[in-house]
Amino acid sequence: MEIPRHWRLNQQRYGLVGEVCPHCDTKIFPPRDICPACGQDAKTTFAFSGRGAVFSFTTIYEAPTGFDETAPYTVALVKLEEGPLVTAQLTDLGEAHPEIGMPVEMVTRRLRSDGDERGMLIYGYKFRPVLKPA
Amino acid sequence: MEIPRHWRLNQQRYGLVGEVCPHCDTKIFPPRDICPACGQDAKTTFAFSGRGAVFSFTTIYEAPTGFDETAPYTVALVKLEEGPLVTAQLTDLGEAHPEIGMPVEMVTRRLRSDGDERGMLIYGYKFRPVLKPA
Amino acid sequence: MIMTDIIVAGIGQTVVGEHWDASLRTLALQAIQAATQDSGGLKPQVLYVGNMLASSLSRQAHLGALLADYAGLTGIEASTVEAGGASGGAALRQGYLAVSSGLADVALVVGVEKFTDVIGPDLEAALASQTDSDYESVHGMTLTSQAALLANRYIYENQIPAGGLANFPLTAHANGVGNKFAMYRRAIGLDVYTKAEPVCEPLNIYDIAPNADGAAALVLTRRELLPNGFPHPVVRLAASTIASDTFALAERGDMLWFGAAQASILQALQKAGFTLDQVDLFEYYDLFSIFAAMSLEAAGFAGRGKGWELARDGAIALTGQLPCATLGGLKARGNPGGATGVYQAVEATAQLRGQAGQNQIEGARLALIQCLGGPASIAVTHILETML
Amino acid sequence: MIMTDIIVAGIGQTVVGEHWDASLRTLALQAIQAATQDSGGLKPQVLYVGNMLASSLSRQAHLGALLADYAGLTGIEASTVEAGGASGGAALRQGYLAVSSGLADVALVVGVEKFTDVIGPDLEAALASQTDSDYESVHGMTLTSQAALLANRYIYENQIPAGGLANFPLTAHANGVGNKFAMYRRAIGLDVYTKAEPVCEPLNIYDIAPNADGAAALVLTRRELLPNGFPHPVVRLAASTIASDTFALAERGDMLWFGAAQASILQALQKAGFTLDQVDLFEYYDLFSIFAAMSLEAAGFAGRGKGWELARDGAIALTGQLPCATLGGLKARGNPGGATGVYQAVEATAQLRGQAGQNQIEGARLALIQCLGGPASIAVTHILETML
Ligand SMILES: [Zn+2]
Ligand SMILES: [Zn+2]
Repeated sequence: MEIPRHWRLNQQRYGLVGEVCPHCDTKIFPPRDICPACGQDAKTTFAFSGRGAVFSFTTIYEAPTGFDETAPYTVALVKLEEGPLVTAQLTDLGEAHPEIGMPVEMVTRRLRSDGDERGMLIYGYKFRPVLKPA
Repeated sequence: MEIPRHWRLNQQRYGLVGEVCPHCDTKIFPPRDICPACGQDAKTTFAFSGRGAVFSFTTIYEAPTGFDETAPYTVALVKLEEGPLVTAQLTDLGEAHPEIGMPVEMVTRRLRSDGDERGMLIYGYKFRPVLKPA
Repeated sequence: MIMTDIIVAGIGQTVVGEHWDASLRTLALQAIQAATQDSGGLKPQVLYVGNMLASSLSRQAHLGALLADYAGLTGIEASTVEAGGASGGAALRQGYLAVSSGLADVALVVGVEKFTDVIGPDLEAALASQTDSDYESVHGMTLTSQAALLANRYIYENQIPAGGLANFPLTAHANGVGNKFAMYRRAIGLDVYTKAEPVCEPLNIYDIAPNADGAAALVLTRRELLPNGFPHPVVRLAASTIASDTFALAERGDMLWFGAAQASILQALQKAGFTLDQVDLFEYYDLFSIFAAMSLEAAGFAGRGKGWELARDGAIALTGQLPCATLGGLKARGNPGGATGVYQAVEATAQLRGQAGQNQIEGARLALIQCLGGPASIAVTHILETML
Repeated sequence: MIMTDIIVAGIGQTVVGEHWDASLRTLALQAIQAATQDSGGLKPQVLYVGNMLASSLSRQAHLGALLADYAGLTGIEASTVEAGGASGGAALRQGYLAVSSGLADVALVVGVEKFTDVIGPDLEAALASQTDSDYESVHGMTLTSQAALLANRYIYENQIPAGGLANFPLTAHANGVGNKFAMYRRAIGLDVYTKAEPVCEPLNIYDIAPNADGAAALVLTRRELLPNGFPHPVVRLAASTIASDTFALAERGDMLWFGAAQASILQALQKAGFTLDQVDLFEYYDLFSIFAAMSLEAAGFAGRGKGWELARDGAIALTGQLPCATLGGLKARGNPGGATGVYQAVEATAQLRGQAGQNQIEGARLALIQCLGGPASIAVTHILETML
């Protein structure tokens, strides 16, 4: 049973909510209450746009428990428009082959499927290729 | 998957096989290759009789994973005839209430039931009250 | 080879409890910030984390680097120290060594445990990892049931009357009232204890300290490095020792004797040049009432089989000859797992500084603290002393 | 404040491999017995265990007390040190502090990992506990995929040709042939590397060191305490450092730079008073080929983005300017998890004593060893030196 933990992290996971430093305006994700740039308190919440570009990526075939049923899947570091890098899966790739620099946007998907007694499903952010206007 | 580990411990678990120190004749369980009494090498195997008496006992209601389906169960320290104390469950108690000093003997039973993906059943020694001759 | 005194320059702690809304890193950060501020802003070069179960309960290992980073200390030396329930004490020991050796000037020690991310059988299984997986936990044995085995035999051999251990939890709960960081702040009466159902016979719910989340932190330095105008009475670590016993309970030659607890206290007293009668308070490891009784005996405060009499006779109360669990102990402050040894040091420092509020032991100058791993398979002892 | 040299008085190790028939405690005991015998029978007062995963993989925590007991050392001080893959190096660091401080005369450091009790997804999950559980592993990230992310970006930014990292594993496998404790003792050709299927693109199976069981042990003491007639050339620990970087890979300001690896080496060289060009061999942490390349850059042996050229040009071979992974490294000796840092120290000591057999680096006097936790979130560096 890990329900409290995931409840605690819901805001970040659903909305990509981090912080902005009131002292130096650095955008922070994940939230950590201390600005990594200037070392001062930074507790002002900040909602990221969810737009960014692939900084690096790879595909996982040998997955950990809770992810083995969905392997293979592609993970990436995504450079957000506002500055920070975020670790997440790429999704909805279809025929697209991921590339460094590919524009992506945030969507909410199921993160892992705990098939054991924990039972719980966890949802959170993934990134998909930016859809071209029709 | 923990199969190798349990395969490795089968001899001790099925037959209560320990060691005897060739230097000071101390009977050793579990086997440890170094005599705890005299500090010298002790690799001669020794099969215990399996007879002993309850040294202390208690009953567990809040059990760990793998044991929760069989709770409550009674665990004990059993003083073997040959000297060592052994940690094990008491079984086949029927109407008997365990007591310090109660004579017991070894039997082989299922130790834990892993209901998860590990799947494997582990058997080993437990102790039951010495049956009175009819 | 130590040329100077090792000072507890800063202390910090969170309330012990069910912190559903705070993660392990958040709790640790709160304690670290409090301790750093309390020290007058000393800058640590090394971080030792005392933690027991995060890799099992929170799927999180490698806490040294994680907490250094989240505390805004990225770059410093960091590692995790584990010794079962004595992890916090063992981390403090490493901090003491680092500063004693001269290889670090300021060490940060943080104990943290996050129990409430997991409940039920998975928690019991994680806790049982302190026992022998091949010969104890594979039989369904838990640490609580080991304590019950000890208590059952202790009562049998020493002919302890029913309720003979009651005053351990009663004293702890009475002391918890005055500790704003304690999990339980209500005194309980003997009737409550007596009516409680057995949980793991002969232990009832009041003989077992409650697992709970918490973090505590210490800043250590050498005396000459204390900042100018350091605002507190100066408390030094006069001794730091660890001793071990057989790992499995069944392998003890003498089951009812905590040999590691005895050895670590004898060594600590000898190194610091003190005797037992100089000790003003004793923070023992009352994870179970029986552990408290046996720890009093191992330390030499009571004869074999007589530790429970110190509780019965009121000697361990705040007003007694040997105040114990002065801010609630594990029973009322709560058991924050691998953070416990750090909490004990925080509490002893508060006593020796005269900052213990309504629980203050008048004129306390020497505190003995001890935490245990497994069924006292490891004992970590520290002596703290107010410097004049 | 150190008044004397800290000596590696005894070394011991088991073969790295799939020890189906040996438990964690048995492996540790073998290494401890070998190291103690090699030291001429020195009696340790303290045991530090470097281990990463036993509480997850073997349901066994509290290894300090367990291994002290099983090694016939019941009673001594014992604790476990964890820093992810750098656990062994961090345990060595604690041994160094204990003996340096004068609070212990003889320290025993044992690294042990037992991977093969668990296989498949559960092992991947345990390994992923070195990454951030809230922001990395919850997304299915693993340490291997982090290395792949680094390699992908490294190749992109530095325009590395296909197979540009091949000579890291090829050198390691060539060196494994002469190490009787290595997991793999067969050289491989470039064609084998080139034909291998990608495992986690751009990494193929030869870019990833194999997880395997193993234990290694060291006996440390101060020089004046070496037994009369000590039979080996005397090797000292000239420096011991740990540095940290951001925990999560995503939070690095400069993703392609191992800042902790750089800092710990700079500090070690400075403390010991050496320069890079005096280093005779470098045991880097080649858990992945990309880690080896980036470690060479962080240390300053190669410019940024140029570490792979040292492999391409043969500089890291036994006969090269800077022999690396001289007894096979993690790739061919195998990756015994939290034991790795201790294996590195054992191997460096063998080299500096002239006991490395067909892999001996002629006239080696100074060895640099480094292990990493997570994606170099922690780096532990030691310098070992032959004393004349
Ligand atoms: Zn800022
Ligand atoms: Zn013997």
